[in-house]
Amino acid sequence: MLIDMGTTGGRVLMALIVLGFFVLAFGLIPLLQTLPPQGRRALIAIVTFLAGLFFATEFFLPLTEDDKNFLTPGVVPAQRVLQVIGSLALGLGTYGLIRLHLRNVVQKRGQWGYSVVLMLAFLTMATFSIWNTLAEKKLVAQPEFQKRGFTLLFDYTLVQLDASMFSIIAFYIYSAAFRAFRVRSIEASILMFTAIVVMLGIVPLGAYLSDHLLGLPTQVSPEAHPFSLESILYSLRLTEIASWLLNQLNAPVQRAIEFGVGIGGLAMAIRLWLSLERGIT
Amino acid sequence: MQTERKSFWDRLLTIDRRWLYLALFVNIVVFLLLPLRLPAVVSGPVRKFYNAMERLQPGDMVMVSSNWSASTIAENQPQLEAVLRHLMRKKVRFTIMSVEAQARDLSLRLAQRLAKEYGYEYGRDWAHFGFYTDLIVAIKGMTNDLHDTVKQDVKGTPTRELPVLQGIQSLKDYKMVIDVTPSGTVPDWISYRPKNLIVLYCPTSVMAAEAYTFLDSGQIEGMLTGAKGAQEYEQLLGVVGLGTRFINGIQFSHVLIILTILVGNLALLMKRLAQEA
Amino acid sequence: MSYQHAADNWFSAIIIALIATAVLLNIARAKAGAQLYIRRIPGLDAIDEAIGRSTEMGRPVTMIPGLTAFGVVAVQSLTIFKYITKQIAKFVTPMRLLTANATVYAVAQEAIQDAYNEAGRPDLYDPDNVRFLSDRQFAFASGVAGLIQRERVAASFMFGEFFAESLIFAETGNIVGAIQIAGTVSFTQVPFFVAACDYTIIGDEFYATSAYLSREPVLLGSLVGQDIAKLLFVLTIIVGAIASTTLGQNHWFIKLLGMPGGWDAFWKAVFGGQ
Amino acid sequence: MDWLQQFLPLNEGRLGVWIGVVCTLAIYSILYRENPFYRFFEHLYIGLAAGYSLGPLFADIIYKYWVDPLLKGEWYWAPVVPFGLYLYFIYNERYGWVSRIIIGLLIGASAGLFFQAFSSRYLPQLNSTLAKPLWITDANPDMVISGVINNWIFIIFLLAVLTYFTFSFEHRGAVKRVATVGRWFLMIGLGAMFGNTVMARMALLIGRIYYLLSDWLGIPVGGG
Repeated sequence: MLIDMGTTGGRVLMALIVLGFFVLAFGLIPLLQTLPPQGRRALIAIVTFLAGLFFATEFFLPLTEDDKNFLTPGVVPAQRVLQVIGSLALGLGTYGLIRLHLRNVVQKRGQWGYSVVLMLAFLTMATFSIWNTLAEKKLVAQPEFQKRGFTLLFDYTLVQLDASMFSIIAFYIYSAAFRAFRVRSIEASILMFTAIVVMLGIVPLGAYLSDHLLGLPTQVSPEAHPFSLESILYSLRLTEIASWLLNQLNAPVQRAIEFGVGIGGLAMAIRLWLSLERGIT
Repeated sequence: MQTERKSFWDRLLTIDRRWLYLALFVNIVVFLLLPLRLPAVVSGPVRKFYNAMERLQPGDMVMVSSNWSASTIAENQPQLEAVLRHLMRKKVRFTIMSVEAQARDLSLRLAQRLAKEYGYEYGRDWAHFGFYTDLIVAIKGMTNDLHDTVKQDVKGTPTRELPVLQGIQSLKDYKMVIDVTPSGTVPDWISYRPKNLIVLYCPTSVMAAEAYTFLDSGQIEGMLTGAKGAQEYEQLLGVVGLGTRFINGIQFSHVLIILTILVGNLALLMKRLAQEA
Repeated sequence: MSYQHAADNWFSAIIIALIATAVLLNIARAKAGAQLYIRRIPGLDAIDEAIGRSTEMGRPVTMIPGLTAFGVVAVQSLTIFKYITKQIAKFVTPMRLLTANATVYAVAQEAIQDAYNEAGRPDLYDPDNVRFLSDRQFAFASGVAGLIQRERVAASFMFGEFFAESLIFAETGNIVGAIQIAGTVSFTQVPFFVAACDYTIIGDEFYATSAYLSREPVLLGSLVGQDIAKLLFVLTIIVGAIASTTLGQNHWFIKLLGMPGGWDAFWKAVFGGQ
Repeated sequence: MDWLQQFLPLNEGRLGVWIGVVCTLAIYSILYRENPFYRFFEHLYIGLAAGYSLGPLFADIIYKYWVDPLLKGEWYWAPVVPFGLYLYFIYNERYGWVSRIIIGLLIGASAGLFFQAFSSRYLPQLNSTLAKPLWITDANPDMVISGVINNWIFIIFLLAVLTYFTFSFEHRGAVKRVATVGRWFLMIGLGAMFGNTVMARMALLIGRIYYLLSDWLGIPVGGG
């Protein structure tokens, strides 16, 4: 079934096959273009339905022998196809970004100087990054300057910029906390009281305050009665209140939200699978 | 007198935000430099995490799913470092995979640095499976056939030739997966993993509150919450890592935030009282 | 603890089938013209109140879908903004719709124009009022903050998906004393909106708001179906809790309700197993 | 004088740290106000991030799953990339709809996979909720009173918040009160999220300041 890549004939045949599929894919487009709008929507709906049908059936079919049914062997090849298409989709974001900034440069729109900076950074880093990953697989040589260049661009520049960019939010939270977080209703006060207890209770300071400021017992003997004074006082420690709040009050609330998200997700999955969702497909 | 008092609260309320930024910056620098060491109170989820890791036997196989980029390095790196130290200390075999581009190189470099310390050899004791765009289908593929799904490791060596994967056919032969992540990847591990694969979770603190429902149902068996969780875990391991170095900055910035919220509300209250008077 | 296949516990297939039928049935009913009831959530009263107060001040109103990429949530955000635009058109209150996504920007232009036409005031529609500021998170946030402060906005409506920049909108709105209503499915940002805004529409309520306003059959049918599923969960929890108290936690009936391997335990217990 | 030797960017390691510091301060300059220094480094960041992702994307996926198999003679993988490239017609006016075929494929697959997620993620949570006995009986001998109280609280909180998220019937009388209390309980969950989110954001800033103090200025930091 495989083509013997050892012989030149084999390699030529493979090149022709790959070229053939490119010609087929792009040659098909004018043919598809003749489809009327309903035909196009129908084609998209069919492709969407079949992709979903494969995984849904594989999940719902009864199993023959150990954890398998006749569709299960298809999961690994399907995984490979979806990984490749997924990576092309990720590349789409980059393609859109570069296309936008290239247009800025060409049409000299706005502050296109910065777009030049972006393009240069993109081209340099793309070369070094692809070179680096290929060199790891020993497909290309990795000279010393490439290794040092990649370290310079990745460890010393991209990583630092990325970390700095997201650390700014701490400043915004702080200034917003001063001006915007008002105790304006029962809800906001419950939220803020809980937040303060959690913020103090989950850090070592919570234990320190409970010992020295409130003078509460640091531990309770195992056989003490649950309602004895000692265990009640112990449960008033900031750390205990915070952990009880997180495990006993927060958990059911998050679970109720999960059920809402889960049921909503199932309804959404069905609508998307059957192309019922208006405005998207 | 009347206008004088009101203007003080008004001035306070309309203070230039850049003074606030400076106050936060100085507060963190001061408390980072303070040689104050408050012992951590090890929380339940961290204790469960540690116990689950202690139950691992030498030679067990663990998957480390490292999905954090440099944007959350301060929370996820201390966690990954503590986890890898514990795995290497217990002579456990592990493989790493990433569904975030940057995470691939960050986790690879961190693991290589720690491997030298513990005499771990790439290929024999640990390996890195590289980057995947779609986590769900990657898990499903690896659960059915690891070698055919992964094909080759980061260095291009076919997985069948890696000594570390001796006797491993699929994810079902793994004992545990540890998800170190800033995003919602753990629900995918919970949903698509093989039946008996234990899930341990190292989220950034933002994602922690939502996971308490999974802790209650036992779908995850332990959790380290951000750098604070790493600090508690480092204390259990007897290691001074980044978590321990950051904790003073974290807890005293909490104090500053709480005081700020109280002052903000007090200023508004005083201003309203002054207007009514 | 997890399912590789439905065969691990056929109960899961039964529950999925029940919910799927509830959703699809109600969508079919709605499409066939049945008037499905969705209650008017309190958030809508908060929106109307904010619109009322903003018109007295005569200052502009901002509508922010944020960084929401074009998709289901963005379409529903625009439905809510269309409603608001129709209301403020009566009082000739100026509006600004600020987005960080090019596709949403294009679709928003049409939506706002439709809104003004439906309100009978096509003359009020000004294309410059719908703006695409930037596709970068913090550049967009500072652009919005600048506009809110310069034009001393009277009311600010934030609907869609939000990330860490939500705080900048809320804080600037507070500085100029704007009335702020937010609605988002991104739960991590809800706490900040609750603390900083006058009213916050949370999670599933967002979908209920747009369904109530648009009366769109698929949305209405889906929401009614989801409600049935939630009531199904509530019943299962109540019956299950009583059963686990009387029959014991590891009784096969408890295992059947959702635990992998539960179906085999049920089969073995009831039919003695093959 | 030798600490100056160590401090200045003379060897590659120190140069790297200095570049990191310049990047950090450039980004922080926006806190004072928007300026060209910040804008330069922001565009540098976006370009580098976009460029970097092509490495792992190409080598770990496209090479491994498409190019390498073709080089080994597995010709049947050939059509994946040609048809996958339909995605890139999305910006084209005339042929834009063609990209939605492949987007439909991705959406369909994720919808088909959701059934397993629903069973594995949500049903075990349902099961763990109902396996919470509400009073001590001989069927559950090892139950303790505190466990029973916590179970009652758990189920009341869960049902109240679930009631809040129902929309297809009017909330009147008892249901209205339950839903209102449900929204208050929701605030407790949100408060827990709020506290944790603040901690997360502070930690990111602390990481940066630690880098400036320890890596750059060489000051021993934290941990006592």
